[in-house]
Amino acid sequence: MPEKTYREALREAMTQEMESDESVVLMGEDIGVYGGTHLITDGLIDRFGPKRVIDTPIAEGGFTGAAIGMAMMGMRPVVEMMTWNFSFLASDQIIQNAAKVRYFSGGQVEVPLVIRGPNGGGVQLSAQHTHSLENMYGHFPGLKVVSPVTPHDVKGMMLTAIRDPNPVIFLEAGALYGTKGEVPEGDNAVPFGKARIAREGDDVTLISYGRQVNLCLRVADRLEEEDDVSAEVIDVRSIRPLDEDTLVESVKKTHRAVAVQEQWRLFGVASEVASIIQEKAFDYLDAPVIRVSGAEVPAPYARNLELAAFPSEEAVASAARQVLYQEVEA
Amino acid sequence: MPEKTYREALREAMTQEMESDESVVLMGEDIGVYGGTHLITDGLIDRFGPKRVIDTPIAEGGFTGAAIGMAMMGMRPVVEMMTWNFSFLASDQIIQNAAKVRYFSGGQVEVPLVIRGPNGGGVQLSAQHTHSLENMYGHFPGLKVVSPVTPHDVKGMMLTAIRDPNPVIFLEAGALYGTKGEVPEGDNAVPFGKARIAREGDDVTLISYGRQVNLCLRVADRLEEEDDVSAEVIDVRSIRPLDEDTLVESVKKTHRAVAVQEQWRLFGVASEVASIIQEKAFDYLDAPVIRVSGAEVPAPYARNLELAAFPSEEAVASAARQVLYQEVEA
Amino acid sequence: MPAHLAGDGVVVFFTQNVPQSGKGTTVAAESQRTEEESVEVREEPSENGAVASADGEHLVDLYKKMILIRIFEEACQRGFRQGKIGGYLHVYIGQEAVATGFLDAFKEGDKVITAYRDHPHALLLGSDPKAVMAELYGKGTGLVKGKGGSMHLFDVERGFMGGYGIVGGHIPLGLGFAYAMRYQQTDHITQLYLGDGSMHNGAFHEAANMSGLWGKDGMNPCLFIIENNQYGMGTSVARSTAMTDLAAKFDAYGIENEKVDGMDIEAVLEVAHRATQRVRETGRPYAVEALTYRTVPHGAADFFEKYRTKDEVKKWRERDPIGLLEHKLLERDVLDEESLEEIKGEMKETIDEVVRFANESEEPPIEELYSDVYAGQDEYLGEE
Amino acid sequence: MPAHLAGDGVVVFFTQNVPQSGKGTTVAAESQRTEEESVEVREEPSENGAVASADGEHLVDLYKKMILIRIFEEACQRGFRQGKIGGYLHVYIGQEAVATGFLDAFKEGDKVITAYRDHPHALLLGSDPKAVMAELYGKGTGLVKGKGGSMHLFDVERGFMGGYGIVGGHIPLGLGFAYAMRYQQTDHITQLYLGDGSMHNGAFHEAANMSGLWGKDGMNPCLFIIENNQYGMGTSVARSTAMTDLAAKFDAYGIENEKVDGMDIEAVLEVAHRATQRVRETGRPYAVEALTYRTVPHGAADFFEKYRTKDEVKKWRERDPIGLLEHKLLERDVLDEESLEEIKGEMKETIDEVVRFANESEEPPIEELYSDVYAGQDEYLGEE
Ligand SMILES: Cc1ncc(C[n+]2csc(CCOP(=O)(O)OP(=O)(O)O)c2C)c(N)n1
Ligand SMILES: Cc1ncc(C[n+]2csc(CCOP(=O)(O)OP(=O)(O)O)c2C)c(N)n1
Ligand SMILES: [Mg+2]
Ligand SMILES: [Mg+2]
Repeated sequence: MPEKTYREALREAMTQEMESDESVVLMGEDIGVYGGTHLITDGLIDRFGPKRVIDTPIAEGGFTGAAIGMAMMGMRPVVEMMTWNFSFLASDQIIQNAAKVRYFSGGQVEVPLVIRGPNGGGVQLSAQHTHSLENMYGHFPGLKVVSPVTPHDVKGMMLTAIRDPNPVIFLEAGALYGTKGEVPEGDNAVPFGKARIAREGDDVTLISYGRQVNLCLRVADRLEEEDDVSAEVIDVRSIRPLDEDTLVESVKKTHRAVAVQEQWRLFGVASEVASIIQEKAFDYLDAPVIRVSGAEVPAPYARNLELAAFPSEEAVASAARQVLYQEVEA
Repeated sequence: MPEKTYREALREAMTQEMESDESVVLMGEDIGVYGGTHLITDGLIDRFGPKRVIDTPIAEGGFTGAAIGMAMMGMRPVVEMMTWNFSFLASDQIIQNAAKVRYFSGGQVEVPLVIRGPNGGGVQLSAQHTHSLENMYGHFPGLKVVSPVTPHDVKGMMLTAIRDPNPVIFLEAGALYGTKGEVPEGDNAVPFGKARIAREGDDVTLISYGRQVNLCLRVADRLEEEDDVSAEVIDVRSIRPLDEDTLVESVKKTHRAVAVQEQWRLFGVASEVASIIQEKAFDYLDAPVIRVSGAEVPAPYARNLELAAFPSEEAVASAARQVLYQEVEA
Repeated sequence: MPAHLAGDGVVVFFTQNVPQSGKGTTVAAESQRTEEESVEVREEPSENGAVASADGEHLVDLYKKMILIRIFEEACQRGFRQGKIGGYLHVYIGQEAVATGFLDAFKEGDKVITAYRDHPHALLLGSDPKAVMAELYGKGTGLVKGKGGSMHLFDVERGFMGGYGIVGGHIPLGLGFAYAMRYQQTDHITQLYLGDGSMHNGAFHEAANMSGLWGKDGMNPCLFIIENNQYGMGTSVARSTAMTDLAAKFDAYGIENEKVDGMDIEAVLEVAHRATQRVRETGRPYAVEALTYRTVPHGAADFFEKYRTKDEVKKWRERDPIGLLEHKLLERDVLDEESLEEIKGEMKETIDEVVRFANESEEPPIEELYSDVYAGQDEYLGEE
Repeated sequence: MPAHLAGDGVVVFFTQNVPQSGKGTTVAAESQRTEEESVEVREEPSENGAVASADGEHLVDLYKKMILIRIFEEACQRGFRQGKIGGYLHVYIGQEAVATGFLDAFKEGDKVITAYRDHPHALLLGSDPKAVMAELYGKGTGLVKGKGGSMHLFDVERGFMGGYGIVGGHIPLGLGFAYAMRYQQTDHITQLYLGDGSMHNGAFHEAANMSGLWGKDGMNPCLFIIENNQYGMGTSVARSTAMTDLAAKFDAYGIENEKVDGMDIEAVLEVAHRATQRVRETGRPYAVEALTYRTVPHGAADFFEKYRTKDEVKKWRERDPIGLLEHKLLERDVLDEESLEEIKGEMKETIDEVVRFANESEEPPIEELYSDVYAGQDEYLGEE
């Protein structure tokens, strides 16, 4: 299989769908003439023209709303949120219109819309440009929310997203746009609602998504080496719908779990994961599910502070050891 | 102690603080001349004049941002969000500026700001006007989020909110504006970060906030009558900071817990509560923490559907029975 | 033919096939009327231009529509006070000429979108008044199955794209429709209704700007119709902006604009056909500010109105659009007092029947709670 | 006295006590110059009006400031390429005359707010360039302790209220400052800087409208300064709006406005003093669109510029504000080539020292991660 970057895989999925379906259009700030600030859409305006690759003013709410309108008319807009940090400005459109208009119209319309862009921290982007919004959008019925981490999945899930008749919040691992991985040619559509077992193991389950999956994989290697512990790593990848079964099955096997997220602790994905596991695998758990999250502070700029704010290998390894060697009463 | 409505208690707190501190001003849509759509601010423009009771255009982002600016200058604005459903339009200002400007200015400014208004469902307000946003705002460091349910607490927590040097998201139980309760004259400031034990009990802990506290109290009575079960009811009331200790202590006593919320299940407050309890009281739990939430649908208009969408006494009672009579292995 | 008010058993009484012979009012410079058309006004205005004035029959038709709206809205207010209608209810009383006039220029395939004061738009597009009322009553026979209520009427088949409750939030959607209609190479347009109060919201600004921009390439046939009823809730235009010429605000977006007396159905009609035609032909947006007034409180739950004087309301009532039209009909000997009363009487009966239907309909089945959340295979992702 | 660039050991070289004798350019009609002032321009412009043209010494002072900015910004670009500066970095090269001119009219107590292209504003208000550079280097000696970086400079003591990264998001804050300053009964004003691209965002619209509205009661002394550098990232003004007269957009809010050649420091100076005075006196907002150009890429990480031609950049470079000012200084015999070179040479040394300071400073202590989250007792609510 050819190796491609995350960026190329993403572009490939969009290009493929644009070629096969005229109703697919791209919209966003500087995605056309400028080439896309992350070069995801580079070259596409030359290929598909400005009516299908639409540069917009800096008006996140306005163009997201317009895209919802297009989707209600049967088009399939793929909107670039230059970064998800700007999406608060579009959150009214996303949550109040995209997520709900099908319901409050009594099913008279569909909203086949994808909103995509980089999510999570980068390098020193500081407080206003560092957010992980999977829990925020994942909370609202009517939306689907996904967060692929491999080049394979970003292509496959984008294919699925564009074909889905519902609004999809597509959270890219922005920090990994340049990373390579195997990506099949053609159609590798990845269904939503299925977690991926990124590494099999028996002793403890590390649950994560986005770039923290790579962190968990590194920790798993380390646990193997240093503790002779076999860790299973699960890439949740679909935030809504959430694949509870795969999580629960894994924990039934390992009896111990750590949930890792870059986002803040309160009301985050890890809390949901812990909550589901204790509910559905209560009798299998040999230790509480421990969460590892970002520090409860707005993202700082200085690199040393920033590194301390993101989940680290040490923090995940230590959480794993905590659940592994915990004395259990009762 | 005099009985007052929730609405009166709220108005009393604001009036008191306005009288004692010139820097306190009110802002919002139709809070002045019109009297406030929920009559919370009725009469205050006559008393304090239009420079302190500021009617705004329909521009949630704009006036919230302006209030942040005022707060940075040492004023203490209390902003009415006519309902929290409109706050998505201000979420960029709230999350990107109010919550973070102190941090990214290296501590050079404070934002003593209160944003208040009704949260949660009413009667048939339907999809766009029915949201419980405590988890959404509660996720972000830099904000404080509270959700008082009694007239006593709404006054006491508003006093605390106005005096707090930080931005406070003040979520009122809009459906209860007309309900009465004892409210002391003068200063009954209620500290943030302390949950309230609304009813003591030994067998199971029902954890909730906002109007669901009343629901839990009714269920507790019913469990007492029908099952001879003594339920403890905890009113979380402070969402961020969250009083983990009170929850954990209660569960260490009862060994069983149900978390109830009107909001949707995924990434909600109940998930956080379950997650904390399983982490901190793992060895004390005799059953998994069960969550009762709103149906995973945008709020419907028809009354029968709406009632089915909100948590019911039956659902809470049945969850309590589930954790009470669960067979526990291990 | 306008299936219009043709609900099950509801009398259809609007004139069909209204010939449009010019009768005095100005014809837009760039358009010309063809001779002797006998097309339906609502469905197909003149091929290549605006209508001039409406003839008598046409006016009677419009009168009936306005009466329908008025009596329907009054019935809603009663239903609300009786506790039959819940949630928020906003009626169109006093503003009838605006939607009635503009929708006279509606052509099949066009799209209409508005905020929450949306009953007339549905009714005028031909939604069954029974289904509309049943919606407000929260019944399964409702226009959107009881799921949306007063603020969320939809009749997509007839071009009505809703019905939205967040002030300003629907505006960007309207441009999207307009873009799509050109992208799909049709000559349809969006009629986008908005309130005076919504214009100070960011959503309006972003949308209007993009509409103007896309219009440069002929990609935004969007007619902005400002229902300037002088207030956003209790806040007058002058208390919400320092620059109160709302039409002129569109200058900032390169969108041509004008004002019209929204109480005078003939004036509305003239601009409606002219502007609609122009937008259709150019693919560029256009804005019309209709000056009107709601002679009732903002919402049905409002019980006092500190923000305006009785006197002011009274003055505007003197220019009530229905009163004005009655005056014209009488003056021009199109109808006499008796026929006016007759029309109202018939309409009352119709609406009584509508209310009865709504009242007697069943609540939606509980399974409806879980449907329409998602399209496709996964309608519901929760439990049970 | 302008503590200005008086960082630890950094040479202070701006002239203090600049007399302002009119020299040719127009004086605003409504204001008159007093005779022979020897106040500091930046701190106290003429008591009752605008300055006219700057005299030679003043121009030299401004020249030094512009050179400071230019050389500082170039050092930033190098730091970025060397990996010493992280995150997003946006420099002001080509636009120097705008902030330099407007901040000449700054009076103590005034507030300044801008977006992320914020280095010059801090420097001109007198922030220590060492602290500014250390901030960009992510050091504990930084202006905001290394917590904010390039986009979030603050120096509240000197009136600099930041430094914001969300386009348009800072605009409403500026009105709030302005309201507060009147509420607190001072005669201070806000200088609110914004980009051309931000004007199509809802935040701008809502804020400008409220500013105009509050200004009617004299409650919004806010000077909007549009840094129209022709592009928002890669999108030209003409590709972001159909109505490209940005100053005139303020008409929609009842805010008077004008344009100025933002490359000509004297022109900027004239309008800056006049407009500032006017806003101060009336408590009403005013808007000035400064036509300028960034002759460098949008952000330091941008490596190609498909959206504009080299030729276009070249043409604007011919009107480089520093070049234009040098031309004036030479032509008027205020300075000769040699002194220009000397000034630049000194400034380079200064900036070398600034860079050395930033480079050698320590990273912030790790405890800083947890401070400044909340004010008051609960600085940190997380664990550890
Ligand atoms: C974003 C938002 N803010 C506030 C409200 C509450 N609200 C409902 S209607 C209304 C007034 C709108 O006025 P206008 O646009 O003039 O429409 P009208 O009601 O006069 O038809 C307000 C403030 C809302 N629904 N949405
Ligand atoms: C709301 C928002 N959308 C998008 C961005 C990304 N972005 C950063 S700068 C910029 C261009 C802004 O242009 P302009 O206002 O003209 O300022 P300039 O950079 O030219 O000084 C954009 C789109 C952002 N920071 N915030
Ligand atoms: Mg109105
Ligand atoms: Mg620009």
